[in-house]
Amino acid sequence: MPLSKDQLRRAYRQMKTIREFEERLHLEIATGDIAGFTHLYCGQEAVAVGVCEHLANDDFIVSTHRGHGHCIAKGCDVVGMMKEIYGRRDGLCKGKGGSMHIADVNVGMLGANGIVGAGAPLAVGAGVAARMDGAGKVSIAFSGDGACNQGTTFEAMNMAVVLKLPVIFVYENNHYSEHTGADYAVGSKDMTKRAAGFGMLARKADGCDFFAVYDLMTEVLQHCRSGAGPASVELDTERFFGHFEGDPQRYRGPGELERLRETRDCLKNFRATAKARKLIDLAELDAIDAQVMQLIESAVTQARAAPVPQAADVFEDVYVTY
Amino acid sequence: MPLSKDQLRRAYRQMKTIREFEERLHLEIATGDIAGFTHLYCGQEAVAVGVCEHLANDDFIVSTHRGHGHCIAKGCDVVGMMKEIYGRRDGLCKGKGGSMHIADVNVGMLGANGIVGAGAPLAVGAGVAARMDGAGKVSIAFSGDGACNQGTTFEAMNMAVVLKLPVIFVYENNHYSEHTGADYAVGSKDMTKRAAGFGMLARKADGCDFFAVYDLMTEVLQHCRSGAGPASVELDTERFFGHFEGDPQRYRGPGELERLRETRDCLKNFRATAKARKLIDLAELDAIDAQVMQLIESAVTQARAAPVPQAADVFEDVYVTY
Amino acid sequence: MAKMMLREAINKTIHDEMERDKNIVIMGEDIVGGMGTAGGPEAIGGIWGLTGGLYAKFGANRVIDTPISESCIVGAAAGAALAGKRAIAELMFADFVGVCLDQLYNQMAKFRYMFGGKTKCPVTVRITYGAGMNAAAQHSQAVYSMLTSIPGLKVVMPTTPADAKGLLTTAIRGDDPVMFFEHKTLYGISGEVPDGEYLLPFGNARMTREGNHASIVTCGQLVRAAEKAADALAKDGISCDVIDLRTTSPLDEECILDSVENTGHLIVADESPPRCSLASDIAGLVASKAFAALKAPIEMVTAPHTPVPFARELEKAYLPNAAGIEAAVRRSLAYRH
Amino acid sequence: MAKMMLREAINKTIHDEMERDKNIVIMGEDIVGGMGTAGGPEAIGGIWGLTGGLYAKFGANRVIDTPISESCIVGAAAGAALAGKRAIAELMFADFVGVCLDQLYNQMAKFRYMFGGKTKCPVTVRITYGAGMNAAAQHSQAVYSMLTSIPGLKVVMPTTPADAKGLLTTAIRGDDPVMFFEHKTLYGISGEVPDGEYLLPFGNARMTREGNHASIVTCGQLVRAAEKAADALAKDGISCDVIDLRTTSPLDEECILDSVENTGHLIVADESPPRCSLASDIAGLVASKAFAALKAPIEMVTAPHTPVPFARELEKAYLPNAAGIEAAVRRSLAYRH
Ligand SMILES: Cc1ncc(C[n+]2csc(CCOP(=O)(O)OP(=O)(O)O)c2C)c(N)n1
Ligand SMILES: Cc1ncc(C[n+]2csc(CCOP(=O)(O)OP(=O)(O)O)c2C)c(N)n1
Ligand SMILES: [Mg+2]
Ligand SMILES: [Mg+2]
Repeated sequence: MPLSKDQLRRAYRQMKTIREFEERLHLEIATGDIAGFTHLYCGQEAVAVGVCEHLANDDFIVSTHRGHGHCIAKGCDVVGMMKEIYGRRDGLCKGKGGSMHIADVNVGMLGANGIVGAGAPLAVGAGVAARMDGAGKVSIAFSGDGACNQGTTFEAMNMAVVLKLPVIFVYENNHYSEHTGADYAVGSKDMTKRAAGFGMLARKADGCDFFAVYDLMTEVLQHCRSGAGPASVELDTERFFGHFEGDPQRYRGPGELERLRETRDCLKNFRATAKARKLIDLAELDAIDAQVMQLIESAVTQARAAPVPQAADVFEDVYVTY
Repeated sequence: MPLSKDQLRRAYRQMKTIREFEERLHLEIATGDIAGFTHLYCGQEAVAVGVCEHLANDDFIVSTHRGHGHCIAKGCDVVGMMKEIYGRRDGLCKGKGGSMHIADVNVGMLGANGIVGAGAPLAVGAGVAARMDGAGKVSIAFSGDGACNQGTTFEAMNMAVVLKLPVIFVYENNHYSEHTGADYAVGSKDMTKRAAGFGMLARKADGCDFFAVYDLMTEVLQHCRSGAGPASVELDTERFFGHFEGDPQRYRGPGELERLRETRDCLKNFRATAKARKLIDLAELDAIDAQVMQLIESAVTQARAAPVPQAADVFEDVYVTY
Repeated sequence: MAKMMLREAINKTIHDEMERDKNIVIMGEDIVGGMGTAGGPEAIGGIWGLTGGLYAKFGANRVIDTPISESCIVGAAAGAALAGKRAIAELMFADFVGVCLDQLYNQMAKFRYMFGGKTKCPVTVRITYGAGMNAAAQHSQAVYSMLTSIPGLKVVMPTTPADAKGLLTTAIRGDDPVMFFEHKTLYGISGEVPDGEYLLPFGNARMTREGNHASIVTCGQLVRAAEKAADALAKDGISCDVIDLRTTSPLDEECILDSVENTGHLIVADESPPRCSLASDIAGLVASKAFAALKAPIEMVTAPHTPVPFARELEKAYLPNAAGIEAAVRRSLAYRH
Repeated sequence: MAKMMLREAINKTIHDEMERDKNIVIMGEDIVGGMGTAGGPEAIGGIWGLTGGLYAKFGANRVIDTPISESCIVGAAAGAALAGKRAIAELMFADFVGVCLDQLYNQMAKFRYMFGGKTKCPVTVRITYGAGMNAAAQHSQAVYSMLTSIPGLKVVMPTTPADAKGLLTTAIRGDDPVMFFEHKTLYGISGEVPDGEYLLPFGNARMTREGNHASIVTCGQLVRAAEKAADALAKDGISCDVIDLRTTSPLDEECILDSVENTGHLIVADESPPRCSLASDIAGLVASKAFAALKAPIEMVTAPHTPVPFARELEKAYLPNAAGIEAAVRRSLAYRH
């Protein structure tokens, strides 16, 4: 079933929002006003959006240290996120979590996570919950190519198969874990074949092509929502910035980043496909661009102006009851 | 290359020693004189011996909670082991370790282990050491069908492949982890295919047939010793007793144990093959049996008579230097 | 009231709570037992016999037998809780926290805080712990001190069947992650258990003996040793408070401090090795908040700074016991500045 | 003597030791960096810049860049050590002990004991720890108290470049497993480092200030805060001992007890949350072994019982600091029974 115009607009807007959120953060971080470690999602937008556009509010996702894109795609408030990253008191997590710990269970976003590989078991649990709730709910574990070598990720794959849970392991292969190449750290050099070895449906697609991701997910979600058990999806994607802000990126080849920006940009690709297949008028996309720029500008302005936390806040929110 | 008579005698003696060590322990434990948890290896002898008969003293093995067979096969002193299990002061580990923690680094036996799945990473490390030493040394990780679902085991497989280490993962599929069937807990129902997914040589054989194990290991060891990287070997085997001594074994089918003893006994199989292929005179094996019975009798007698540890021993052996 | 074993009280409480709240899910290794075998499900019902009957009653969606994957068990419990359920996870031996600490310590313990107080994580992790069965270094550890040190986790240690019911009910119905420590040598002890609803609040210690000469603060299996010591001392006219902490986090500071204010002598008995232990924790509390009342050096009766040894004679020497507690009380009372 | 940063002292010590002993192997994530990339090996040399140059000099058999698999990193280090090597393993952040605790706690810490004293396990686990960089709850924890509680592990925390060299050399050459904690905010501090062979024994604290009025016992990043507090107090004629423990296991009990015997006032400053912390450990030690000397309640200056928060203002409020230590000293001295 082809996407409606509304769906196309929405998907594009989501990708563009992630893109500009991150491009702007890159600049904001350079000013020194944002504390801590930040990992930008820029370049991988088609993955988060191509997956999450299929999801209902009460489907679950579990994210990673590179979580902004997943948060936005699943419906977290962009202004609240910006405030959180700025460490503000009315940020999405009251300034307690920061970039690596954004969550909003009300939209089914169960948390970014600073521990590589910790998400997959959590997603298995959300899959247990999804099955208890019935109605074809699913749980998605986003993981990197590096995370997929962590024992917890393997355990989670096996357990999801054993319990036949509605869990999809989405592997974003951006070819690097920090400064290390995926072909080095993934011994088999093929994480999809490895996932298939666990006994589940395992597929891959071009993660820089929104339509490829979206179409593959249609199929895979059907499988999972119908109760046929878990699946693994590997998406070939690219990160346009360093591992974290401040990374000198000496592991890149000459001209690599320019080439990626040129040939592997999911937003450019979206526009090219939209044009070629006459899916939507490009002027409409331009209008969305303008709206998004405004949203991000406003988010930054609000975040900068927002009040900082107070020392006494440190002691709150450890337990529900003492 | 067919086994020499000496090799056959040795292999048979080793298997028989394990068998009688365990059959006797089963009786000794029933007297209440042995403390703690004991997991008997009886039924799986062809695995330990079929693997270890290939190994030199300075090759390494890492074992499990069900470790007596591996210990004996790798050359640990049988009397010292019996004393250890009896908790005696001059036991192999001074009575501090007991059944689950027998080790002797001088014979390349790096320890039984009470933590399921902890052995595989240790074996990777021994593989690192083996490669530093050169000369085709190898490291073997014995694991159960249950242990192979633990994250650490998967990590170890991946790391061994990445580093191309001389490590062999020997999976003893005795079809149960405690009270749970392997076909339930191994999601893919095929641990060999799963191991192959990690990008290594992965083979299987009948673990109740010493000759099948031995021949397969000839080939796999050649691969590893030559520097071609790790391998996985799955051996289909049976345990003749409960998971631990005291297990009511309600998970077994009617007549299962009798059938296994009848059709899947590696010692019976050895004799049958020896006879069919005219490899060795059965009377020679009978003579070995008698020697083994004597050895075990003597081990028990010595263990029973041996001095118990003293309270002050508790404080020794924590650090090398304080 | 009905007399039952601690093991039975736990089993029954889980049954009652799962009956009451369809949102509860339980998971762990061999908690059903027999999955994928000729014997079929329920061949065992937990190796400690605590989960029998659950699978038959509540089915495979809510009673989940898992592979040997503790990180994933604990993580799945936490994930289910984030996703709106109440989860009970079982670790067969407390020693296995080593295998899954991240999910306990960086995940479930921290979610609420990291996420700005907007999530809850109602998970009860049931853990069998402690020495006394010659299970050696990797199956005998106390572990609770380590877990007590982690902000965001509550730590509970019942010592009677009634307390097991009351504290487990509170744990399951609460909205925070709870480590529920069950001493393997206490499963078989019997006692009266209240019928019907019975919840015990956390942070309320139980005074099992009252006295005026010394305060013995302890928990878990050592409560009985402390009582034995107190009873022996009573014969010499020495009367002691014996405080069973019940929960080490939250801690009933008031009960401890009041007792020491009255007696001036503190003896802490703790099955952990000494360093950064619960014993030192309580010693530090009293030395900073009831200093003026103290009449003698604080006595800490702990396991030694060694792993747990295997042999009967060694484990016996390793474990703190009634004689050690009694001697510590006498030392404290004999102290002259 | 040469002036260098703590980071450089560690890098150089590893180089020197690996040069000296061909039996040493080092492993960790991105310790080479650039493996399998266009940039090629040594594109980074450790994200903290501590392992640069090792791969080029000692090659792939001894300098091992690993996948993200902490259990296997620590386990492989322990396995290599059992197999006759000396291993150095790196955990990028101390918080990741949660992922690999079993290998630290049930494996390398216990081998010697469980195996009856017949094996050694020479592993140095280098760990970057602590708050101060707004790295939030999962990348800022102190962790050392938890590791100090484990029998079989030695715990080392250098605070100067010279100590880093002396303690790391001792760790690598020793035959026991050592947790070597490097505070992320101390990597950039400079100081003179002795040339040539330089080993510091474990269990010998460093007295960085001497005084008669109070004893401040601390370690890691808080040593500087304690010195600052002591210097401020000195202006009011209050003189303090400042004790940098250097190693928390083994602990220099004598140094602590002697100091308190002299001053009668103990202030412990510890970056951990309070429960079962190093602060409580030392409080317990003194309350039991130097009780008679104590003139005031023991003051424990610790982080609060919360995870580490992200925002600048919050982390600042979370971390113990000089002002808090100074106030504690004044409180202690002002105490009147
Ligand atoms: C358990 C753990 N180990 C190591 C790290 C440090 N670390 C953070 S991100 C990262 C690389 C992750 O790579 P990948 O999974 O491919 O995700 P990407 O960064 O490419 O999005 C590492 C090693 C961590 N945060 N947690
Ligand atoms: C980390 C951990 N989890 C659980 C256990 C409890 N346990 C001991 S043996 C065992 C089953 C192991 O099964 P398998 O690997 O097939 O070995 P087998 O017992 O069949 O030899 C379990 C669950 C343990 N010792 N360690
Ligand atoms: Mg990546
Ligand atoms: Mg098995």
